[in-house]
Amino acid sequence: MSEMNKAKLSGKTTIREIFETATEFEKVAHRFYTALIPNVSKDIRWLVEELAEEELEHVDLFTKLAKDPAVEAVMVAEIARPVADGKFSDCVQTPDLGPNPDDQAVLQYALMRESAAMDQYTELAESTPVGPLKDAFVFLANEETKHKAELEKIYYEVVHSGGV
Amino acid sequence: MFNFKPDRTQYPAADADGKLEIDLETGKYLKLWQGPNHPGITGNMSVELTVCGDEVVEGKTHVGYLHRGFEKLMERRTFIQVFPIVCRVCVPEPDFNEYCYAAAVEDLAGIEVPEYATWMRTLILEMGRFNSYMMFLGGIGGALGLGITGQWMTYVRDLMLDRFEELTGARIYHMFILPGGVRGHLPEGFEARMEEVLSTAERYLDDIDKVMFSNSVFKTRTKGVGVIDPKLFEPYGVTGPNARAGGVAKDLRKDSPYLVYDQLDFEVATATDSDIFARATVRRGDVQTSIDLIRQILRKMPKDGPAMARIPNVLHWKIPRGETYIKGECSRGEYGYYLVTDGTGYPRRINVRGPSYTHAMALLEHLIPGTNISDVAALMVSLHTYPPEIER
Amino acid sequence: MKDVDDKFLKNIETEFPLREELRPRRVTTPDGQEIEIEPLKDYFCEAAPKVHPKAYIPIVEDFYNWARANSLWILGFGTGCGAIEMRPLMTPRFDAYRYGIQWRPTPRQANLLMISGYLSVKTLKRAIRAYEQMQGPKYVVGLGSCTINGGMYWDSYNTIKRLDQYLPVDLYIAGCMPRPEALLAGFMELKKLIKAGKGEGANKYAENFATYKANQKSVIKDWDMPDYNW
Amino acid sequence: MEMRHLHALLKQRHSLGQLEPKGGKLAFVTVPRENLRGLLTELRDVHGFTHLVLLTAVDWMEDGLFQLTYMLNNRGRDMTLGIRVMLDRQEAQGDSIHDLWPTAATYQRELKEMFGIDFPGSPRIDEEFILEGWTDLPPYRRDFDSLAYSQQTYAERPGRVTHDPREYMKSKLYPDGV
Amino acid sequence: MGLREVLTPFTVWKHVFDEPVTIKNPIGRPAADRYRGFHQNDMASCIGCGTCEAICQNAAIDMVPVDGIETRTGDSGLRPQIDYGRCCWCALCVDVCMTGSLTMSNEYTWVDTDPDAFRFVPGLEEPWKDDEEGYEREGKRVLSGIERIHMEEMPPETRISNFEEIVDGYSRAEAILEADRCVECGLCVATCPAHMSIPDYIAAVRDQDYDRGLEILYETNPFSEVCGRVCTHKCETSCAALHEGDPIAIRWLKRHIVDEVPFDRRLELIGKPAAPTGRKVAIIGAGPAGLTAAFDLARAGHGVVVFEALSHAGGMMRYGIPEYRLPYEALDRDIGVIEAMGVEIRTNCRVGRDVTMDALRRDYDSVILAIGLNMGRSTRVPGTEGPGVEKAVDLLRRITDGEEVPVPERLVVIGGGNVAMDIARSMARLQMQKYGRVGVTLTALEDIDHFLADREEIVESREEGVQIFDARGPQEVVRDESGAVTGLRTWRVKSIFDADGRFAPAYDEGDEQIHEGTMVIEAIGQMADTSLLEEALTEALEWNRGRIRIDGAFRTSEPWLFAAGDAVKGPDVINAVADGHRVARTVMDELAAREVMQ
Repeated sequence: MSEMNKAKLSGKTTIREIFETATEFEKVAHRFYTALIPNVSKDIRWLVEELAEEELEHVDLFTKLAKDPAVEAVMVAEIARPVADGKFSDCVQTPDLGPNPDDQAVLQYALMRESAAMDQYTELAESTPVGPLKDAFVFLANEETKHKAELEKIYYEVVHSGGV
Repeated sequence: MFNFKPDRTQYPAADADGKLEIDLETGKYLKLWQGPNHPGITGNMSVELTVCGDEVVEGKTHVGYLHRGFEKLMERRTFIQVFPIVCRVCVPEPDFNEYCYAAAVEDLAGIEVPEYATWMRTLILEMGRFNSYMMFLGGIGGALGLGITGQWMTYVRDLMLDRFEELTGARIYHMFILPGGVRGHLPEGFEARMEEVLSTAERYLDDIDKVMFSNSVFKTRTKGVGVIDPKLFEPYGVTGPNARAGGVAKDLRKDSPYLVYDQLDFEVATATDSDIFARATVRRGDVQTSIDLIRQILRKMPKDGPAMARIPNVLHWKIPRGETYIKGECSRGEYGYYLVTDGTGYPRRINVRGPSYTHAMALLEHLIPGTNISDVAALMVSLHTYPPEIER
Repeated sequence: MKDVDDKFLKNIETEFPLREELRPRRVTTPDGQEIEIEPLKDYFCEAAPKVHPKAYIPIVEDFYNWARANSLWILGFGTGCGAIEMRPLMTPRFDAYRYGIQWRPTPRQANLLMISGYLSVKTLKRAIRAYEQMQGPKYVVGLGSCTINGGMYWDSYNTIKRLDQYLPVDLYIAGCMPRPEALLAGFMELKKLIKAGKGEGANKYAENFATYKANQKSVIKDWDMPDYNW
Repeated sequence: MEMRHLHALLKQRHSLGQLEPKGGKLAFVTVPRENLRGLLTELRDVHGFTHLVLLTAVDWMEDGLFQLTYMLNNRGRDMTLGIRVMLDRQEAQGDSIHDLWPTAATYQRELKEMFGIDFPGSPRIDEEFILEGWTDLPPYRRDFDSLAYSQQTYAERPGRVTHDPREYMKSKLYPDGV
Repeated sequence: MGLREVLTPFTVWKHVFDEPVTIKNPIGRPAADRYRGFHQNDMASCIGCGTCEAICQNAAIDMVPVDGIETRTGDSGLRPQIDYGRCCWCALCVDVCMTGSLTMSNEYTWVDTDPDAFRFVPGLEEPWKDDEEGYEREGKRVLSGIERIHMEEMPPETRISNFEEIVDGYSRAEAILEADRCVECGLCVATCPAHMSIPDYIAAVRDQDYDRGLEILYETNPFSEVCGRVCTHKCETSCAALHEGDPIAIRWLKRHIVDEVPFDRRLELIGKPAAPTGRKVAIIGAGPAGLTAAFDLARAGHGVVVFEALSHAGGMMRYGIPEYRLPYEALDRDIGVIEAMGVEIRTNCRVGRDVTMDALRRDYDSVILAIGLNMGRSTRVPGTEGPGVEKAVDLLRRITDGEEVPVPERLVVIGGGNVAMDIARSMARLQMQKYGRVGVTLTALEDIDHFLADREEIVESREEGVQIFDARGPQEVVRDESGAVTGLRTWRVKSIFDADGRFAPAYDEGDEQIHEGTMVIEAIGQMADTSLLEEALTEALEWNRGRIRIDGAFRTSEPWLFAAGDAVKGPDVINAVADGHRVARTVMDELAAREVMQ
């Protein structure tokens, strides 16, 4: 997520708008991974496919929430269980994906994206006064953190697998 | 060589293979079976009596009612699996089997038993001997119609069984002495509870002296009855109290000390008359010895220490080829296990040498002719035989 | 299946002939008469046991059962090792007499046969005789593992494995051997059974007499007694 | 030492085999059948071995032999001597010593019944002793299989099933063996 | 007869006033604390090993399945059922119980009219289930050995300066004693990936019948000499003996058998392969999976050619495992037996370079892919690019090949698995030879309890002077201005797994450390080099999360291609051996099926 994205979000005034924008970001990510699929070797295609799939799930979730009248309640309930980031940073790199990236590179890239998104939502939340908007950012930061944690698990399995 | 044949001048002569020419159809003689239906301590064996009036002309012993084929079963079991079944060989005094078997296995396998275990074994054996004598003293009175001795002695024996129970975990078949050592240590406060039993026993024995040994009826019925000529002891393999009643002061605890008997002070009881009364008095003396020994052992035995030696994994314990004979002085005489191994995980042969084998068969058959029917039971009891160890 | 060396196989007919005194023969009585006797038939009744019918009026039967339950007279026949735990019951410490239980020296006076553990074939023969001589209604109690499924003599060539094949067993008491207290508990249970009219062992024996006899004869090779001795 | 001394003394006369001591007070020795009687008599009458502890047999089926063990004991000196006599297992026959020790008759009756070893002349040798109505092989012989006989003759209570842990785990975890 | 004798007996009438000794209510009188009453079994700690059944001389115990108890590693799922028509209450089953789960209550009353009722599974519903009193054995079990027989090893100060084998191996006497401890329950067989007949070959050691032992080994494992040294011995984690004492040293006993049989005798015992079938199979990769498959196939008479890219056969067994753990001669002997079956091993022949997959497909009836995981993973933290950072597998390979490798005075290893230990200890030896002292630091993400390395590897590493820093997350390889490596910066890992045991690391940024060293060796994981498949085949094959998809019988989606070993499963020699057998069996079945079709 770039500074530009951040600027886009900080201008929003309703929860619905925030979710719609966030949905847009997820859609962009989904398109990115989908485009990457044919570029990677077949043996690691499952990984990119999974990433695309998960972005799509976020799209669905956010779209649904944006329409949900009880969105605030849902969010409050969700953020009552804050997700802590473990800062598993050895894999949060920004590798040059190049034309034919390997599995580790893809994972690290994805982790970087999630990590950056998480950071930005967190920052936005901190700079927003208490209220539904802040809750929305905290919620989003939470979601990205969860997502990152899932990726970390895959990363450990893939990269540290042979560590016998 | 010896003249062991009883006086048969008044009765028909026996032919070459020992059969009497008695024609039951003359009406002069009657065949009478004593046992096996018999609840007394002579147990499940029978004597086929031929009587003329109330006098017994001939007695043939019949055993095998309790035959379970132990010596065969032991060959089918591994060395540890034999351990639970040996005690069943002799019901009233099972511990001797456990000791002899364990010692035989240890001898052939070259296992050194910890000191604590040898003391414990001695204790168990003396407790077992005490119980066995309780059965005898109760039985000998019972056989002569003196019911109270049986009542008292069974009660005292039961108190001792309580001690057995708390020490070994069982009343009758203790299964406590196993190859390599014993299964446990003395429970807390055991000595005091044992002392209580022993002093109770002494009190009751005192009464037994009054009610039985000083009883003129008992004396009359037993003195001079069932006399075994000491000359017969060797040829008939008479050992233990039966021999001691005839003045032969032999006791393996003294003559061939095993376990810790060489560290204990005791005298063996003897008598000279070799009749039923003498045999009863010897046992009366022996009970006192046992009581003293139990006290001594509890005083002298180490307070703690390992109960078991390190033994090979019992599931596939093989013992090199060899043979040995382990003996000890049980309440009835020399008890021994003859163990032959052949290098496999199973005994090649185990032979149990129980004193009843010699006492209750050939010897009894020799003693019976000429006695009164009513004395046969007392005679059998006085030899103190346990049928299960005859036929095993 | 095991191999059998024929050399040692004995023919039952020739090797175990009926004992001389049991054979039919002519004898001279003490008063000089010559008579034919056939001991197995003359001394015993050939009639097979019969089922003992219940009393016509239930309350009478209940009364009978109550009476039966309260006079268990045990035949003093120690058939195996468990007999040693019966002695304490006969003496004051456990005192079974207070429960109406006592020991009798002859089968004619007893109605309860305790099979105290394993039964060698040789003793089985005597136990059957003793049981059949007892007066009905009579009961059998099996002590310990051996009567249930062979116990520790499960591979012995000389002991039976299941008592219920040879005698009608009313009750089993587990243990090796059962303690006097367990025996007493067993007696109390037996009393309950009898009171409830369920102590039907003797009738079962009568009903299935042929089966019991066949089982008995399959292990007692030298059968030299009448089929039913009462 | 004493045992060795005794062995040296008797060795030539009775063609004794090697002495096999077990500790100081027990030893075993083998003697040919024809020398047995002489040896036993001398041990009893001269050397104080007056106590016949036991007489039994060991079946060495693989070698075609029965071993008779006569355990003699000198009670005064606490010495026990196990005398072994090897008999041919076929038509096994021993020599009765019931006239030396009357009690031996009982042992010999048992050996006849349980091993099928005959002792001609021994009292009541052919009478049934422990068994009654026995029709099979003498049960203490090694070729008699107690369990098989028991299963053939007596009915076990049915309904018991057991599982071998190893095979059971295989059937549960890797049924096709891989 | 005096008057006295007549009167004395009457004096005992004084007892008429005594308190009666009768017990008021004897029924149910509590038995002594140690009384051996009815059985109890702690279902949770029982492992169903059946030792109780084995020792019962009355055949009173059956092992039966019980509802709610699952069969799993180290637990057969069976539980003892006791027949009180057989039991004699000797409690040998209690004494021999491997876990101490079987005990006895002091309950003794059980009366029933039904003789079939006296059977029960203790620990289910019996009324005395929770009774505290009753017989328990004193202390630990004494009927089978508790402690493992000590294995002699070279002391650290001797072994650190060379690559000689550390472990001495058991002497015959020691092996017999150790083998004696085994109770032959067979729980280990299911755990062993190759399902070796462990109790049987341990019995062979006990009987000193090494020929039989070797034959048993070769039924399931042609790499017994290798496995006898370096197997991860998962079997020992399911050994019944470990519940009260040490597990049986299964691995060392296996090694002992092979040690006792001379090589020529081994060849004799294995015998000759079956008559040639005329079928040919190509195997790619001469590692444990490939060679095991080769052995099985060759023994069955098939022509087998193994293609190996490196100069020697053995794969990771040779290039991954250092000599001090597995001497090359030992490996050579195992491979020698396989070659004696007629297997042709073409070394220095890389598929994709020297021969194409297409050619193999054309020239052989089947092709087995057993390429293993031979490429090291990198953490790719900043600074890992460039000189001074090495991958463990590459270094180990070079050491094995006898190449000169850079040996700095201080170095840092990243990783907590066996490979990390191997490289750390190998480099320590080289440092010792070069500088006379060891300067190896080992860091790993996992805390020491979660290290994937074998316990003894960790212990021995420490003995040899390797400094282990556990729970350190690498952040950066620190380099000076010239770009030369000066160390590794790490953060402390607060926790690495969540409650479910899944990876969920948490770092403590405040706890930063720089581990000095002029070289960083990464030993975090390996991956397969599947480039030999080339694009078309890669596209044609089905994949499963980065690995070639295989079915239960090791078939890939291409009918002529099979895959086995670390590349498709994981991750040690014994698993690879197991895979080798299985894939060989599939290939043989397929070949036979094709035979029938034609």
